[in-house]
Amino acid sequence: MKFGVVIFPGSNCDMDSFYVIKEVLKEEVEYIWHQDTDLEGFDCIILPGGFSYGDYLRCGAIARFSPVMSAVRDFASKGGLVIGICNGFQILLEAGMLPGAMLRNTSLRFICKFVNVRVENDQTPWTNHAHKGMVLRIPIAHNEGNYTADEETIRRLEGEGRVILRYCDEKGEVTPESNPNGAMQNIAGICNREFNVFGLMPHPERSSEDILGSTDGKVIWDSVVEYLNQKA
Amino acid sequence: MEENSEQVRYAVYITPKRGVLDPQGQAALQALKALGYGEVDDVRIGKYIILSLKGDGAKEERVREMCEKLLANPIIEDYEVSME
Amino acid sequence: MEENSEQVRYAVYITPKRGVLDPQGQAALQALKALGYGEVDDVRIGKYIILSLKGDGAKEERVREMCEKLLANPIIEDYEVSME
Amino acid sequence: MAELYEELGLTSEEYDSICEILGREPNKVELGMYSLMWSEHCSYKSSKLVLKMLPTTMPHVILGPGENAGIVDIGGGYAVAFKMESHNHPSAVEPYQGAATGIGGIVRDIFTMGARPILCVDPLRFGDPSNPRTRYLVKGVVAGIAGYGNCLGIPTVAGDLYFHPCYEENPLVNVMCLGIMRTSDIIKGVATGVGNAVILIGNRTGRDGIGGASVLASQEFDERSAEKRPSVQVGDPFTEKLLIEACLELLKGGLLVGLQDLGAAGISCACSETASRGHVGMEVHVDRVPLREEMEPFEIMISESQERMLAVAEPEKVDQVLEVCHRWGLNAVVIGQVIEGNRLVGYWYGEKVFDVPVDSLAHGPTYRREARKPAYLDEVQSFDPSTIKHPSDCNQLLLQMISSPNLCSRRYIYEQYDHMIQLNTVIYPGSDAAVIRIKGTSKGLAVTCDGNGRYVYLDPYLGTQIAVAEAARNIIASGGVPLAITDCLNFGNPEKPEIFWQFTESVRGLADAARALEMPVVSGNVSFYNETYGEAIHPTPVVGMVGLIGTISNRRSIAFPQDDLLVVLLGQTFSELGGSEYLFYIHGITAGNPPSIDMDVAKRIHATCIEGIRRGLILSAHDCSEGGLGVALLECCMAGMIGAEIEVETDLEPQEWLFSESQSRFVVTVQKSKLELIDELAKRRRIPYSVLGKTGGNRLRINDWVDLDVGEAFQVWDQALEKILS
Ligand SMILES: Nc1ncnc2c1ncn2[C@@H]1O[C@H](COP(=O)(O)OP(=O)(O)O)[C@@H](O)[C@H]1O
Ligand SMILES: [Mg+2]
Repeated sequence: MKFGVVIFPGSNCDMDSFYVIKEVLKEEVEYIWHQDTDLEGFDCIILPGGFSYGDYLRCGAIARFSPVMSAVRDFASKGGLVIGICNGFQILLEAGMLPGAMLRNTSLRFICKFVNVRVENDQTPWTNHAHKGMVLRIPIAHNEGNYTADEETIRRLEGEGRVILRYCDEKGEVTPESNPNGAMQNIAGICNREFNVFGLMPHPERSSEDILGSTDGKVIWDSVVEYLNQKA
Repeated sequence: MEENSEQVRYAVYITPKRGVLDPQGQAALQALKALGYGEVDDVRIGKYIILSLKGDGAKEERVREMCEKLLANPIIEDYEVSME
Repeated sequence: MEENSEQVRYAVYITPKRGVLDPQGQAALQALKALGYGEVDDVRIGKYIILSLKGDGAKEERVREMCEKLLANPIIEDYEVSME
Repeated sequence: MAELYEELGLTSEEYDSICEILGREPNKVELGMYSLMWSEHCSYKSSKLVLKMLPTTMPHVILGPGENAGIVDIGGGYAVAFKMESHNHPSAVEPYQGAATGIGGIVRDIFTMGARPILCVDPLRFGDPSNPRTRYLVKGVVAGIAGYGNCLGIPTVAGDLYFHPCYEENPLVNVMCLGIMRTSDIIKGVATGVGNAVILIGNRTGRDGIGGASVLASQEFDERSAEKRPSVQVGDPFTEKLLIEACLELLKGGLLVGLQDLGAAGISCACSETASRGHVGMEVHVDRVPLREEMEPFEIMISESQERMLAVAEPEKVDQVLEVCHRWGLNAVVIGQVIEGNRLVGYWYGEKVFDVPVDSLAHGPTYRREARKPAYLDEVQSFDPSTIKHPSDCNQLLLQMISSPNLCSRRYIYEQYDHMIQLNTVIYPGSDAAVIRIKGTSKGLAVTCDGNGRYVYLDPYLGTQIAVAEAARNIIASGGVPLAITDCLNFGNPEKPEIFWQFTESVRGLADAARALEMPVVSGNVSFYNETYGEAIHPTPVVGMVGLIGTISNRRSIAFPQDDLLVVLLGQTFSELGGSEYLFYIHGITAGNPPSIDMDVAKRIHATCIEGIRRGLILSAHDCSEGGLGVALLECCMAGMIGAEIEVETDLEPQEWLFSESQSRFVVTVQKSKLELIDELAKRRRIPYSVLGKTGGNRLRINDWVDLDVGEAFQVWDQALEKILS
């Protein structure tokens, strides 16, 4: 099983994702340069957090044109697993691989803190180790995580069980107070229709070791590993 | 950088789509009201992009293309183009 | 929000001052070139703000004031105001 | 030229000495270069002699002051490089960009040594927060630090924040960065090897921050002077991020001989300093510098455009260097070469435009300034805090204290900083020192900064000693052993004897305290002329300190960890309200003598706490400082949401016991069964200690003075800053 972590100019959680796959999961992992187009042999591609191209025009707007992204699209269309974390999620949105868009946090401030998210669907490659309703304590760190989409899209996402994570309070209640950025329906993470492309604002790589205060993010990695093992 | 006679300039105006939340605009509205500008009813904040293009000929089509592809996000933004 | 007959709209155009680094514009320029728009010589990115004001009467002075005080940062930005 | 030097800030003696060095009058380019390089900021001409007092060498110091950053060995083949800098004036003009470019500058100082930056720290000082301009400055500065640091992916893990009216017009924005490297990877900012190429990497050069020297332009371009205006520096963190990765890759590949960041005085400074360190000359082709706009040679040489680096490489490696830079999307151009001799020579399309001795630029003049004890001192020190009338409701007082702008939670700030990225932060901001693990080892680092300007104003020598001691306590309470210091010395105009006296006394305090606690000062920065309309800020030395945690599981937080532990005070509380937050916030007074400190006692108490933690006897620890014991106890409760029952006997007034800021105290928790061992430890080291009570419940009770619900207090403390700033 091999993971790939894409490096866009300005990515800055690339090393963190790499570290967790290699040192915590003890799985094989390689970096993929944004100009590379050969994804042969990879099972799961991680689009890491950061500020690709400085996020200067719009988050993810420029990165989506990187040569690697057309390869990632092909990879996904053949059923490969793709996870976009934070900036990676924003890139997936800009690339149209997931629906919707990100607006600035309603506070207009960058927010870095632990939040609670509720698992809404445990029948995906990303959550098979979790159970529906489970509350995960995972950090966020972003300026623009205020998810928005038109009504029709939201209806579809909800109807098809594609909202995977939702901001909630400690008890799992989805409340306005527990929504850190204004995202519609408290959405923290969504999938494509086939469930092999996953975008989320929280950083599972930041909560995969005890010493960092939470291992709740590891549920997501464990799910991926389980899924890939089953498939193999 | 250098300006020459053959340069044309286009202005692109990008605005948040109607119905899409504009957190920045809302914040500015509140701040203006707090500063005593009670007459302000609404604020929308978008982008103003100035493109300098080489050569001549009709460019507007190309600029629209740039907007569609890169400069604006059609899900949340509208745009207009005008020659300067 | 609701538009009424007495509402006036002003557009504010904010641009990075001449000579001031515009990293956003530079990034967009590079991206456009990479996308094949070699004709683009320069990109400057600023803000486009639409203000809706209540009531009538000459408002432009007030809008300029808002720019000075809040909307623009006169140290690194220039601005222009026009009635829509 | 002669009439210009004054406008450029040079004295007539300095101008004469330039003429003497050159054997002729300088031309416009040379004059511009000297005026910048001989400025206080670049030359340290007023501070050099005084700074000699500081202890800078110890066995673990790999590199002391003089380079871009100090480097300290932390064992196991690793070293850390760190330094603190000021960006006060740019931040006063444009808070967001000023603070952002401050981060950019200090980060370059670190990776230029070959270290990967792993954390930033941001000590901040502002005026009265009831002033709207102060709030605007705070928000802008914090957003700027966030905007730049977050984009780089370097966690800002610690800092501090004080408000006092003396900083109204002149806020202090100091920034510190720390990087880690293998000891074998250290590289210096030095040019050697005649024939080696000098390469400029990064952003194009514009008219950024040319400042005072723009008079050189306006002399000739009056009608166009508006266009020639210097620009405020705008940060470009994206380019800086690429620079970090590209430079570290170049260094790892062994492609460089030397590397130097560009900061103040731009290319002039980078070229003359690297050449001077390498005892060589350098030739610069100014016309090859990539520009953002049309500029003259003197402007190019002194421009402070951000996100640029100067690299020196052997000719056969130049292509590889350029290839790496281009792959990272960076400009990289050979602008010159190392030459024999000792001159820095510049050409503009083949024509010689400057020719000066390298060392004369790199090492400006040195002054022995006059120092005189300021008259205000006797008056403020004669104030007797025992004459004030205390409000009687201590419960209310404590609540008021924790909502003071200087004591309330800093969450509003550090939540805007990505303080978790890189997966190393294991004690978050909000405790004493931040703690960073070192992956691949069992070690960690503790980092903090301190500097109470009020204390230093009231007694520069003592106040600065306290800053060092407090920083050390923060490190120790977090489980670390203090390793080394960096500092940023923020003062007024050094040409005023009173200011210079403050400066000298303060440095003496820093030196003595560092010696007493056996720590070297390995890097730092002096920021003078922090004055507005002739009014100086409080003298404000800020101490940044790094400590080593041998075993990361020995890290400690301030939070009471569980019920039924004994709350023990190491050290002793005296009637010392002089200079306290209580006097300032409740009574509006900045006067009295700051708390006394006996460095010998301090050392023994520090050693006790270190040993107590190492042996696992001390389960949580909190340094007791501003706000006193009352505030410290409540902070321990709020951090863990666990209350405490405190019963004490004392001759002090309750308000004195609660708010006195006596030094060398730690609030620690221990298991009842371990008290005997603590007692033994304390006796062995002859230190005073007392059992204050025990943890438990959800209220903090102190005698019949205080009875607060911890959760309610938390709300007040946690929300205060956001309320104050909105
Ligand atoms: N400007 C800031 N940026 C980041 N963290 C800060 C800032 N100011 C304070 N903090 C953090 O808040 C906590 C309390 O700060 P402070 O009261 O100065 O601590 P102490 O009194 O123990 O030195 C520390 O963890 C500190 O690092
Ligand atoms: Mg402190």
